[in-house]
Amino acid sequence: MTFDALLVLDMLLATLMLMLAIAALHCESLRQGIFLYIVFGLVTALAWARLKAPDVALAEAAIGSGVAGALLLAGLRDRKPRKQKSLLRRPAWQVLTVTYLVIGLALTASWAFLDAQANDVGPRLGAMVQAELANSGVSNPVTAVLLNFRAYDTLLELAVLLAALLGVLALGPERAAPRAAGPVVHHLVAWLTPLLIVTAGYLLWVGAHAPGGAFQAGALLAAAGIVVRLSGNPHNGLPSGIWVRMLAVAGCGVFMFVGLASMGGGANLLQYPANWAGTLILLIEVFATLAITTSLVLVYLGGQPDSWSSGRRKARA
Amino acid sequence: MLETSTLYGLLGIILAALGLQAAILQRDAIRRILAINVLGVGVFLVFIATAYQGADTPPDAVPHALVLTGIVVAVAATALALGLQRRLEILDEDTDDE
Amino acid sequence: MNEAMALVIALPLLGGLIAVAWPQRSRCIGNLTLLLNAASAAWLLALVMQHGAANQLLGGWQPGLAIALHADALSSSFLLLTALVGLAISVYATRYFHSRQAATRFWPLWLLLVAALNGLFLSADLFNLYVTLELLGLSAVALTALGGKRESIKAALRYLMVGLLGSMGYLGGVAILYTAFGTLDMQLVGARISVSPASELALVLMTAGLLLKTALFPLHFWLPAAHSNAPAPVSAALSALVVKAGFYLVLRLWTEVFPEALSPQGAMLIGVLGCAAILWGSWRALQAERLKLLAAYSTVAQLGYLFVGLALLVSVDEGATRDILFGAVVLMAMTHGFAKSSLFLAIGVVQQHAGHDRIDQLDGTAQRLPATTFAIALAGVALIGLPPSGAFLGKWHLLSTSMEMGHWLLVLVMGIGSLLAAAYVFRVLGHAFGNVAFASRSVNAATEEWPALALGLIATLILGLGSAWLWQFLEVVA
Amino acid sequence: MTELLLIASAALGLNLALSLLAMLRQPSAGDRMLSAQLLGTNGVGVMLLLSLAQDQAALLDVALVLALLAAVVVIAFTRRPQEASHD
Amino acid sequence: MIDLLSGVLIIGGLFFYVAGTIGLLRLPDTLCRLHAVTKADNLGLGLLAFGLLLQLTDPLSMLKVLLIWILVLAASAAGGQLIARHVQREQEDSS
Repeated sequence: MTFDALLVLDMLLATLMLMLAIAALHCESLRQGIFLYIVFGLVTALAWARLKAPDVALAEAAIGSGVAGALLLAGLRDRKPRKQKSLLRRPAWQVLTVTYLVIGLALTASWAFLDAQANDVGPRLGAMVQAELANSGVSNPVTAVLLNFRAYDTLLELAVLLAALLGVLALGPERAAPRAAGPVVHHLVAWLTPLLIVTAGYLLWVGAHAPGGAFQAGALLAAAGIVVRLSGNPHNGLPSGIWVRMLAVAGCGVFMFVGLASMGGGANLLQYPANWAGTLILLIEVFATLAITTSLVLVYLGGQPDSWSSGRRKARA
Repeated sequence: MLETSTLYGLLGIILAALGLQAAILQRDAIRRILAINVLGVGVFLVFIATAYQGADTPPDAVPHALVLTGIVVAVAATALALGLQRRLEILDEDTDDE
Repeated sequence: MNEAMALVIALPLLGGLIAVAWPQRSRCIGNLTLLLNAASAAWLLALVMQHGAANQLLGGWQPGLAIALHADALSSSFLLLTALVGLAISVYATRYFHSRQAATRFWPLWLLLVAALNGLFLSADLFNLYVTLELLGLSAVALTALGGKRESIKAALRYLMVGLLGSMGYLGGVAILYTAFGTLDMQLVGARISVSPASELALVLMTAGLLLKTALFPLHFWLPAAHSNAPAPVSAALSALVVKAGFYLVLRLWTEVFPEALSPQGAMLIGVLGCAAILWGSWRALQAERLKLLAAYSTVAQLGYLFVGLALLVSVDEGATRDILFGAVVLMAMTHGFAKSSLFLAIGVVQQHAGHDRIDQLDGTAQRLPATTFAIALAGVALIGLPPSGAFLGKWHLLSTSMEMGHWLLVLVMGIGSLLAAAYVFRVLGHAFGNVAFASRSVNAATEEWPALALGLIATLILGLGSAWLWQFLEVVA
Repeated sequence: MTELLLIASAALGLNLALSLLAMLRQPSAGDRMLSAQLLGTNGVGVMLLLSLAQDQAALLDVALVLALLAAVVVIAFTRRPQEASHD
Repeated sequence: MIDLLSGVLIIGGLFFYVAGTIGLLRLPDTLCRLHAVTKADNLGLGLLAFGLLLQLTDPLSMLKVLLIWILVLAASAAGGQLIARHVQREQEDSS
């Protein structure tokens, strides 16, 4: 009985995701498409929850659907009205060829996936994670993987975020801020912002033993910055000059520093001393959260704000 | 009976295919960004489906961590693409496209 | 050894971070970092030479759970290539970016790009490689966009989309592999792999994604625009290093992870595409009106040689012939890296002095910029594959193996490719040496000109003369 | 009880699909925002039910984040840029 | 007993959710829909939340559920006003 109810839910989620994806990618208006994509993110978060991946669901809700949605909406506003190039204006033969090729690829992939599933390899990495979890310094296995077992991935991921940030900053000045908002938005922002910040702090702290962590917390803090910006406030809650630049590199920098420092005494890169692991992970996560927040907020601005280069020059200008 | 992980894995493959098709065929940059993101979700779904080991066993944490990393990377790429698109929009103001 | 590997990864990354935080000093930081990076890459190479290949399990966890770094002859050779080319590009870039703003934008991204390359060459973990690929892709795109013109931004956007599709293809393959074999470590996957639909499809997806990033014909459509519209130092890095990263990965995957799953038809297909790339790229290079476009199409053609080499390599059984071919392919990749970066830097000098890079208006360049013209000539020698260069020996072995195996078509294609390359190189040189009555004084701007010259000399002389040593190194250590 | 929760969450999911259809039928800006809100509330409801059905307290946090981000998205939808808007 | 009560509450919540959606489908103009739909939805979530509260034992979780409900209430009140304002502005623009 239980299984059947679950199957109904599975089918519903699958149908919704497919319909939403098709609609988002092929509907007439781009605005509608972005809206549908945000809803697609919401349903995806439900699917992650259903598959017992609460960490991923949190990240999807906060980053994949929330921050990415805000980014896309801002990108849509940059759009000049004359350029609503509509979809699929390609010749029919192109559409058909590509579609058939992709269908062929998908069928092959399904066959290969079923074959892969049938291949019994015994215990996977998850079993190793469970076995070593006690030595990792945290009790949430996903955090253990992200910040200890596969910390190097996360280190480079912070560098990826930094590269995207630098790329956006190099493209010119930031977008104009929205005009000042009315009292309703101000009230909403006034209580939403602290709530976002508190929740972010909670997620950061809880990440050591339950779903949560630096990325989710950073995304929520960034959402707070974005909301403040949306209310028409020219400030985005970030410091200026050297401080904002330090914040942007802090995540990667502290991480690398800890990684190198732990090599003392002939250990490998990122091999934390066993009884310090928990503390070091928390330290890294705090700075990673700050860096993620800074990067996401700055990226949302769409270009380089005055506050990025040093404050003095701004006074001169 | 259809296994849960099989169901979601196949769903992921179909989503990836939808994203791929739209990424090739669509001409609009923002629409392409959406398509690549859908493609990404499809691939992530294959990972998470692989990690799922039934209702009673805890899932494999490694793919979860990989997908978290992937989500952040996808957002970074989306942001860069939107920034480039915005710059193009500004530069295009006087010249017509194509 | 652990320290050397950590240093190679940490140095450019830390340099990039400091350059972000302290933009006023980004030039010094950049040059210093690349200098130290060259030293540590040389150190790592020396260690590999002495002690053989080595693994490092990051975090000290057991194999499989930890991300493994792997340093062997192949990776340390590519690291040294990156370090030397990177150093020359840095010296050149110090003078190239005049405005302070452009400089502060260039250096951090450039250091992140070097960090990505170093990370990629050392990584032995399939998912970690995806992250390094994305870091490489995003920083390369951001650097391309520094050109600032509409064409640059447009090319950068297209480059980004193509790169993302490529890395998604790669990641899809990784997902299938993890489902089938339950691990991400390259060595472990290589040991567990069997001929099955899953591994075949993973091979196809990963290779296709990487070929898209490496721009093998017909997936090269994005390359000429991106490489020819970026600032000169960036073009050099893109053509010499970034596309090589994709090739390096295909080489590793095919020889170490997938040799079981590889079919002769697959190798054949890659060989045919490589031939098409040689012909098409050389032909378009001959027709190009701008120097940078010529260099970009020449990259398309040169990548063709590498993939022809790869196709031959995997169709030969283990043994002496295979080792020689392996060395030839690596030698050609490295020669092209040095030669193409030399060419792009020299073109940059010409462009800044003449104000354009139209080939038919280059007359008198040889008188005005003798050193740079010499660098172009040296790079040309390596691109054609004339005797003292490393490419000559590489091509020689490719040709002789093709003849032994009876692939006469390959011999023909490589012959035509070399003739076309000679034609486009001499077309440029012909114009450069063209006499003009009012030839102005000869310019001698050392920091601008010597990086290209040094790279050209490495490509033609050092790699040519030292190739025996490289073969030995690859054979003994690998 | 678990069955009830699962069936309820499936029903809510169906409701989500229906409100999506309603939105697609009337694509005026106001209705779109309205359904954004509605979809957010629906999603929060499903997440809460799943949390209890699968006995995963962490999903409550996800529901909380969803509720917060739904508010953010509604603001993002209603704000216009400084220059004349091009809707 | 508790199971029964919370079951009834949850089903009641579902009822209001569905009613809201039907309103969205059937009511004639945007402001009308806005009015009906936000009310019905909040009530739906409220009943659902109380149904769940009866099942929970952990005080922190109970607090979270309450917080979620209040949050959605407040957000939809403010959001409703924003949307109404937006609709008004659009009508002015078009007339």
